[in-house]
Amino acid sequence: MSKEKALVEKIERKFGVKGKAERKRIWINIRKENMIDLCRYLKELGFEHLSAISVTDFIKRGKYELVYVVWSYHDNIAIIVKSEIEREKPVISSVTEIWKESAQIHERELHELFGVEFEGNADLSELFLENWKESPPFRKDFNWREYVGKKYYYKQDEKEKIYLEAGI
Amino acid sequence: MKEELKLKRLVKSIWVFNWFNSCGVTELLPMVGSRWDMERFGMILVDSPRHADCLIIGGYQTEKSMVRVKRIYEQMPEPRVVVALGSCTMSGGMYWDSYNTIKKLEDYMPVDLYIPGCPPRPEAVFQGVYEIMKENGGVKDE
Amino acid sequence: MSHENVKERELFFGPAHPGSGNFCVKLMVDGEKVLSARADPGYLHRGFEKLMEYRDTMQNAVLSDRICVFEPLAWNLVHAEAVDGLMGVDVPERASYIRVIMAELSRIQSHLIWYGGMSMGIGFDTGFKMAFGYRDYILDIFELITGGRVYPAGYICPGGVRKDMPDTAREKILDVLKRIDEIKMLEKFENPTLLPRLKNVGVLELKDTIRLGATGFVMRASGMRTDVRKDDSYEVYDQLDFDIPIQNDGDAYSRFLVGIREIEESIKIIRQALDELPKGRLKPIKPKLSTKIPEGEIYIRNEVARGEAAMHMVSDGTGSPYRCKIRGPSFLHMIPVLEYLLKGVQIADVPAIYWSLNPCPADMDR
Amino acid sequence: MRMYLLFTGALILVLQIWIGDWMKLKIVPRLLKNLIKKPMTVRFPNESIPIPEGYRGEHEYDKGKCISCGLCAKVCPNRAIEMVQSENGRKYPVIDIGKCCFCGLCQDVCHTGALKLTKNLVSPIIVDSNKKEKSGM
Repeated sequence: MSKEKALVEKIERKFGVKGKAERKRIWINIRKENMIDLCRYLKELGFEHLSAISVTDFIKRGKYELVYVVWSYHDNIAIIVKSEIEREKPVISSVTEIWKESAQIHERELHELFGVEFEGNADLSELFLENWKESPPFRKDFNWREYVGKKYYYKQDEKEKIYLEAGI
Repeated sequence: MKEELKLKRLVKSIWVFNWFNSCGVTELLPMVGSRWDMERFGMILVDSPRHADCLIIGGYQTEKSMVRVKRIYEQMPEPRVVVALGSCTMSGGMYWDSYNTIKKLEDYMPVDLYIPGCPPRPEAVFQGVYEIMKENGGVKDE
Repeated sequence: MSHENVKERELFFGPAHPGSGNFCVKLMVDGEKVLSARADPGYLHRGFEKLMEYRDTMQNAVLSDRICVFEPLAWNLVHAEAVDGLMGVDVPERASYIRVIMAELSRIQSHLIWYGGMSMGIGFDTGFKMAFGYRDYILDIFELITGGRVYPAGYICPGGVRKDMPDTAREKILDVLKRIDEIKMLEKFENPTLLPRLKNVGVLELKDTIRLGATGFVMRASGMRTDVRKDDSYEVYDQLDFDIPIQNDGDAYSRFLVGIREIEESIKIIRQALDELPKGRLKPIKPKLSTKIPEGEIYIRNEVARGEAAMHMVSDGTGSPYRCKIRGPSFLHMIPVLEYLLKGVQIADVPAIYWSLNPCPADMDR
Repeated sequence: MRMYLLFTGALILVLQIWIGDWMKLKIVPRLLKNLIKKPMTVRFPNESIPIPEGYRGEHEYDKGKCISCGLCAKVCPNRAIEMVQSENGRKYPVIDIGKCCFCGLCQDVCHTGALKLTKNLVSPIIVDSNKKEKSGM
């Protein structure tokens, strides 16, 4: 735990953010504006493996929370950087110039599934879905049960009654 | 093609096209392997739809893969058989509320044989193929 | 359009190609040389992360088998640990040992699929028949312990394992491990027809692996000694000793070599775990509809056969997770790494490189 | 005639040793061992591997023990179980094999033991050919 505490103090002193240290995990919340130079600072510290970028859709607060998980092979610790952006117009600057291709593919997936705009990402073309016209499928307000009920299930088919009762 | 010229009955053993999709892979490849060895029944893994008689749909299909399956189905010569494995092809199975998977295979293509099970065991698949060949006259009634 | 000025043609290493699973790579080809490759995934995309939001914990445990079709138990372990971590449950010692045994068995079985697929990809049919033949013995063990041949239906579930390991399983496992040890799979590949197909084909240097997001055996084949079971150890891996096989030149053959050496390591782990298995009986875990996951957030990293599998679970106190991000290793191996490796190779090498990355289209599309 | 056979046999052996190095001959002992070993193929119609206890196969339902609590219908991940009203006023579960994924959650959640998964396999279902023309292409 001592390594994690030392790292958290160093980051708190440099960026003035609150950090939480657990065994091999450090959680940091930071504002959207200086998230990029925190990521650049972490890359210099040796956190060069970008494990995952994820988006959590807090529909009640009207916010998208972006989660960057980076891992350092040197001191075997994972730092999870979280920053919030607007839900209606989700725009954030891309981290592809820090973690090259691995960040690019994660952002391309999140752009397709959540609709997040990453400025500076060269290629945000479609990935999994072919000519998909609806709203991005993984947002909380895109209710799957309604969409599936309209598109796949017929009201009059007796065997599908159990699905339609399930609130489709 | 005139009606009587179309070859209705399957007069040779089934050749399977290599479209091992989704969960079917983990149960169909052992069938090709040496433990269950489907070649004893004359079923060979064929790489082009032109030579295939049987298209095994090994589980759920997404919108994107359904387009390819239809194209493969049209390329197969006439006495063709479609075997659908698992409950995902009958009723959507475990992905009944997923936005991207096909719920009922018969809305998209004619199916000859359903084999329930998730995924079904090799014995069930062999028994199904036997019944298909009996139905299409490929098996001399012993 | 005359042939002179047509330099590039598009070739599909497509979804129905015998060498590739359900995954398509669009290759821009000039004659025999591949100029550039563009992956086109999405054939098995079921939207797993949102499916888990509609189901409660036990149904998610059954659903988490099918994230990667080739190694269900490894993903059961990822999901079970995420929920255990959030609920603050520490699993009984015996259940933890059984989880490690099942995860390592699933790793051996998944490497055998890779061995079979690699042999089918480069045309070595005896290897394919042999690998899938011997893999079936492990499926018999799964059938005995978990009740299902391929899918354990949530055998490793939050709180331990669904039902205890029967006593007859011990001899069966040891007997199957002896059989797999005997076949000496490496010697079958040491012959002049197969080695040139894999030697210095698809070379990946160490400095590119981290940039492209490669993890697990791809990094070990390029000379980096890293393994999540040792660095970020979970379950009882820190009490078992096993070493990490590495290679240095990072080509298709060394990736394949690392994979096969890992089978021998897994056999060592299983034998140790079977000896140190604590006595006692485990209560079977019954699904309860009222289980609530307390509010919180967790990030779990596990070492599966293909690389680093991770899950970021956010829960808001109800029965099902609020958001569950799944990070599959093949997502990074089959798009950035494959596109980088396929530049400038011959068409004949494409299946060899593709299969040397131990691809699983299911955990790429999720 | 025998002299001629002996001579060619020896010639082939010498050629083999001269071309292939000694390493290749190491395979001969394993070759003989494999010749004697029984093949691993399970000859399906006559032979079959025994299915162990606790295999999750087809369902077996005992109406007497059922207290129609409806837990099995709630816990099923595929919604394969439906509680159907019967003439004596109580509801009983009906399982649709086409939807079921044989996970065994219903067997574990049922504390009176009315619903169990047996060891026998589910038989394939042939679609009769006249209905086939109806389905769209």
